Amino acid sequence: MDIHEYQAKELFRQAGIPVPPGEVATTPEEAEAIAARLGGKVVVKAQVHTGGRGKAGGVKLADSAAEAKEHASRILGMEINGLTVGKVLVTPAEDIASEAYVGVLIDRKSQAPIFMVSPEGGVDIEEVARVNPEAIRKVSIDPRYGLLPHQAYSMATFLYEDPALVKQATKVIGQLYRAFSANSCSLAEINPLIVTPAGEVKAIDAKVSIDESALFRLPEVEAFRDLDAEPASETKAREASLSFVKLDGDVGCCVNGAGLAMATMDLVKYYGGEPANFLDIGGSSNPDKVVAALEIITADPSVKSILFNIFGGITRCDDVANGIVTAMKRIDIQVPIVIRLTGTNEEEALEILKGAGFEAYTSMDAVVEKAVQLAASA
Amino acid sequence: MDIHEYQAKELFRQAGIPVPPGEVATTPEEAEAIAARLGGKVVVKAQVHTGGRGKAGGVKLADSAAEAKEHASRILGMEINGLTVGKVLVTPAEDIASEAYVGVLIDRKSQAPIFMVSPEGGVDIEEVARVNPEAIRKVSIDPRYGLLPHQAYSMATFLYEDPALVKQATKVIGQLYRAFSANSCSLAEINPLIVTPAGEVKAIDAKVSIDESALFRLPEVEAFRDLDAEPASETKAREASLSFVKLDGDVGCCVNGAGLAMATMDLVKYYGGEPANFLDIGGSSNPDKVVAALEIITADPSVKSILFNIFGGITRCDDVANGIVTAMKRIDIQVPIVIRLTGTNEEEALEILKGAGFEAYTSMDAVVEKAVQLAASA
Amino acid sequence: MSIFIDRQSRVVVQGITGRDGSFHTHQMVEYGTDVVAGVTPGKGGQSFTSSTGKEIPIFNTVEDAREATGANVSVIYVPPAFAAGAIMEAADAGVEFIVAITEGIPVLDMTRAAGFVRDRGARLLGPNCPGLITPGQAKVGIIPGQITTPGPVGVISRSGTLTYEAVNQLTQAGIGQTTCVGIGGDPIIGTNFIDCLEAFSKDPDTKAIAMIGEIGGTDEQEAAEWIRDHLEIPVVGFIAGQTAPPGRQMGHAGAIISGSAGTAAEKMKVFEACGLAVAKRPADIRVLIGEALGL
Amino acid sequence: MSIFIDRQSRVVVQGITGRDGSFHTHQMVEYGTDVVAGVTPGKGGQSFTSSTGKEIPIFNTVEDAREATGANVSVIYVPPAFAAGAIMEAADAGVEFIVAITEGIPVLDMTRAAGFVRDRGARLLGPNCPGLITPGQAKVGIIPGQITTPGPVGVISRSGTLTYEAVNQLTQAGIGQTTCVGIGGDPIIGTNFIDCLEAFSKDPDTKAIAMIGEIGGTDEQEAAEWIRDHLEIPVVGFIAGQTAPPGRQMGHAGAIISGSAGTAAEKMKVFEACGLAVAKRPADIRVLIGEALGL
Repeated sequence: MDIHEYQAKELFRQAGIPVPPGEVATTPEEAEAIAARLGGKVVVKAQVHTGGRGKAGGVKLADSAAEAKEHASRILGMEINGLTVGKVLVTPAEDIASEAYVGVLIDRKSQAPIFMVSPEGGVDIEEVARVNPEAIRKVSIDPRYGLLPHQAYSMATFLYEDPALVKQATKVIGQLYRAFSANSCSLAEINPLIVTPAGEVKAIDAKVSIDESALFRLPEVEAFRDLDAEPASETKAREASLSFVKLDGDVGCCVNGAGLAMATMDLVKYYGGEPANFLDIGGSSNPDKVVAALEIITADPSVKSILFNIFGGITRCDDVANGIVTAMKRIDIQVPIVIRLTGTNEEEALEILKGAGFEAYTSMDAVVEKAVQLAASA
Repeated sequence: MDIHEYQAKELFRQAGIPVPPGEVATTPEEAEAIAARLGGKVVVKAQVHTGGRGKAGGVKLADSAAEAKEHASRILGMEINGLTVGKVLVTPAEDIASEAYVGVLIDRKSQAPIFMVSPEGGVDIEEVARVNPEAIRKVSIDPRYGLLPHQAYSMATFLYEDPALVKQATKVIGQLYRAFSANSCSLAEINPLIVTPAGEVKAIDAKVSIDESALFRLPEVEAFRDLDAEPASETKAREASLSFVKLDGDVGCCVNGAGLAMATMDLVKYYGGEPANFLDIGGSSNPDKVVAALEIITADPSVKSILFNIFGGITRCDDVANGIVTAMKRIDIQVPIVIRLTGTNEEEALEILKGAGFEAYTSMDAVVEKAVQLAASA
Repeated sequence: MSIFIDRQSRVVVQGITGRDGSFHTHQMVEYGTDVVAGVTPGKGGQSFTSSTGKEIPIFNTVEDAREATGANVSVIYVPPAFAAGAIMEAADAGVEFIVAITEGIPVLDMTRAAGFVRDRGARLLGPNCPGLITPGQAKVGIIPGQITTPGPVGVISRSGTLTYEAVNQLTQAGIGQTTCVGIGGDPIIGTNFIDCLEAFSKDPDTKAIAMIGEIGGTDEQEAAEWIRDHLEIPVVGFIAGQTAPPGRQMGHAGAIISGSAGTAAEKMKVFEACGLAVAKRPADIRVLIGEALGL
Repeated sequence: MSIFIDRQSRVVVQGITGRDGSFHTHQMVEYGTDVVAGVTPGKGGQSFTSSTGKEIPIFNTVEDAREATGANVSVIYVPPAFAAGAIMEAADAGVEFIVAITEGIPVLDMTRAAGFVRDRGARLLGPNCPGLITPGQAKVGIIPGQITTPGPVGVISRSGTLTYEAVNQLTQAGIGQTTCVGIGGDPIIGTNFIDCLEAFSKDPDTKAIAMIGEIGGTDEQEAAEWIRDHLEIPVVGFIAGQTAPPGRQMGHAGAIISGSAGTAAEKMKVFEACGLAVAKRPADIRVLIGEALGL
């Protein structure tokens, strides 16, 4: 789960990292009032779960409260990478002597947290990795021991020469690791970590992703979830324990299993169509889930046809068939549905569907091809 | 550092372990008032840093507040294993269905914390280990992982069969480990861990020793130190960064290095004397330490002679010699002093001592033999 | 022959009395797997009656189960909050092969548990995996037995139902399997593609391998390079998620394209460069495997 | 010959600019030890001028020091709060032999650091130890060089000045040493008696061993049993603390009699039962060693 910059900064503050003050506004007037309270120059920053805010015009410097209001009125409601800006962070503009990068994430290969630090901050770190890989130092953390003092110190010496800055950075690195562990992050990043002309090290941007699987024991972090920042369909899917991702096509897909769901989307494309979504109804056989899935898919006006691809293992095909029949009674579905069911209790399922007037397939290729045709001819 | 039962219970409470309420009294009247507040039967327990309180009459059951006062008046001021009782804990008397033992300590061999649990609690665990070793289960904790859930559970199943009790005990074991780690204990022990007739698991006695070396970062635990519970000489020694232990003999010993200090004590005994103390002035050459050491030794009226045994390595002999000369000017020493100095700057030291009228030795055996003779003939 | 499990495997089920654990214990026993013990804290001393009438003793701890029954394989169906602990318990009790079915184990828990299993010299499969099956001998996990049949193909996959799809197509085409292994869809897993490839390379009965990957991470690329450098039998590769958008998690916690790495196109490119036959859709897998085997 | 260090040892001093670190660096260099680097965070790039005029480069980290100088032995003089971290830093940098002089390191810190050093395959001596000296070749730590002389006796001790006393008496009696090792007085130490005995058993120049123990723990008993079962050369044993009361810590954190174990009488009894010559006072050590060597 991605959280906003202002929320990430709150976690960093709790861990002791020096973060400039700042408040969130949802209206230009609030932004003006915050800027007035802070005094001096401020930065107005769009709070959206995507990178490239600066390039998109979502980050603006304001000399006065009035200018902050003006910027906020332009940024609020702006679309950045398909996401609408609903909040801005208003924070003092800092004078910057130098910018560094400090991040920690879970590394799949070493199966451990790994730090990446670079004296070249304030820019895209993947770009630095490509152009100037020696400017990045990676340090793997043994989860049995956690971050060791000499590792933090050694990374700090890679960022700075001045012992006073090294000392501050050592501390920040330790605090960042604490924030990362305490909040079960998959990523925690400060970019840039700045040095002010007065020699103070500060985190002026913050990016944090939380491991979804750990949220059950982090209620205060779960509360950071911004329902306005995601499509309503995804909120509904999560509440129904479905994995759902909205895509741009017109063939609605309802599949059990993430790998099969991706392969089904790919097959839609293979047969010349475009999938409208990724949807995994999971391993359970609960008919309510099928109903919720159909409600979510049919709420998307671009969907022209719907396909079910169910390989019954734990999931029982007859349960899914019952779910489809139930859903058809509850909701008024305007688009054609084609169904492929195979595996556990396949016979019973086909019987149920036949009784309700559905045509059912047993081959994945056949059902996908049919759904693509139906969408194309709609 | 040993702490009192009531202090250990405070640490246990902080970790969430179910511990009955209770307060400390230093007068019989306070004990009466606490017993009245608690209501019902209470136990009055001597707070001293030694075992065997029960056998010595330091733990008494009282049916009423008046009886609690009576017991407190007898226990306060009592001597147990040479220590004077200055405080009593007044705590409700619990009905006991069964008693178990749960302890964790640092094991030198595995270089790790080790748990010991036994369903036979309320008695000396060393005695259980001797008589019925199968009644004790030992579980080593890998410090890289800490106590693992299955370890706590498995120990709890060794104590109880009833799943409800196992559940409570699993929790207590986890909490005990947390208290042990958070407070850098060398030992944390619940004996007995009782089950009440209502099926509640509770810690009704608590014993905790803290690693002295970790106290610098545990100010709230350091504050538990009870200066009244140790001889004034030991408090003074600690403040002067000396290692000092009061013994019963008459030959005062001032030595650099713990091993040499013990060997010197042993040699006093070998030559027919009795050492008055263990005293290690440590590796530093600070003359003030020598002065403090002499003040502590001479404050003991049983001391009949004093010997110095210094092997100069880091410690410079001339510094020690200067310390002795300085001390002689500041304090009026009534007993004879014999000195052995060898090693770094030995020549200069002997010169200094000769100038101040001291006889100095270079052999350890000679100086000890002389000190024993002087004490015997005093 | 086979890899990891066979009819000699003695299986203990952690979480045997739970909904999933009991359902799949019935299935495993029906298939012929030698399930020798179950573990549910607090239910030690009871027993579990399988649909075949077999009585399986239940223990409080894996240690008790292993001591009493000599179990050497464990399969874990306990809820996510306790699953990492269950993995460490199994390794600590001396179980050699641990199959973790549970989905949704916190990643930081897994960094510790995976290291713990390594420290103890055991092997972990999963978590968030369907387990594995050696057709005709034993199945440990949740793969439906009826879609498999004994034969010469090793199957390795990060996915569940997609594996069933591919295996089912193989079986229907008359091509059997030595062992089918689901390695799991999480970012941190105990046994990866290369571990399985190495094991298959030592199994003389495995004549070809189907390797089914997904977007996210670079395990498939490394596996392809390992195949190029070490493996002599043919491998057919497939990657799910060719149409997945970057930065979005596609169901599996590990199925997410971060930065420039981990796209399906990238993985398929490396497959080709390393000499694998690349399947464009699931149905191609059985075709390419058939060609590789000269059928 | 010798154990652990010799004239080839390349030593890095952690905490070289501190009071103790600088004093003993002068001493080590004067003795002839090849001190190749110092480490003090924040002082990287500076250098340390020894009393002999040798310039020793200072680095911010052990890793930097090892890379630049090939140091393979480290000696640690940093304060207790940072010492466990310094030990792990040295092991992480690939230093093979780490000598921790610092006294007063928290025990829980040491449980982690000792395990870390083992995980990395390095050897730790100490903490709270005087280090070691191979007379005529090198000294690492704080043992005064002038009281030692080359010869056939290996010395192992939990103590500092008591070791000096014994070694000095040997030297004055004309009996030299291969290596004198102070293993330290803490409850948790990296190298114990048996480790040293094993090393001495492989050193053909060591013809007899003096083993100087203390009250507390059971290391001496286990060492005596090891000697009985494995060692062919004679060993003289001494235990300090025959008059120590139970339950009181005698200076060293490890010198405390808990329960019935760890008394001097108990240790001396086991020494005798295992065939060691038992010295009743320090002066007996040189006498018994002389007898053992047939002098």
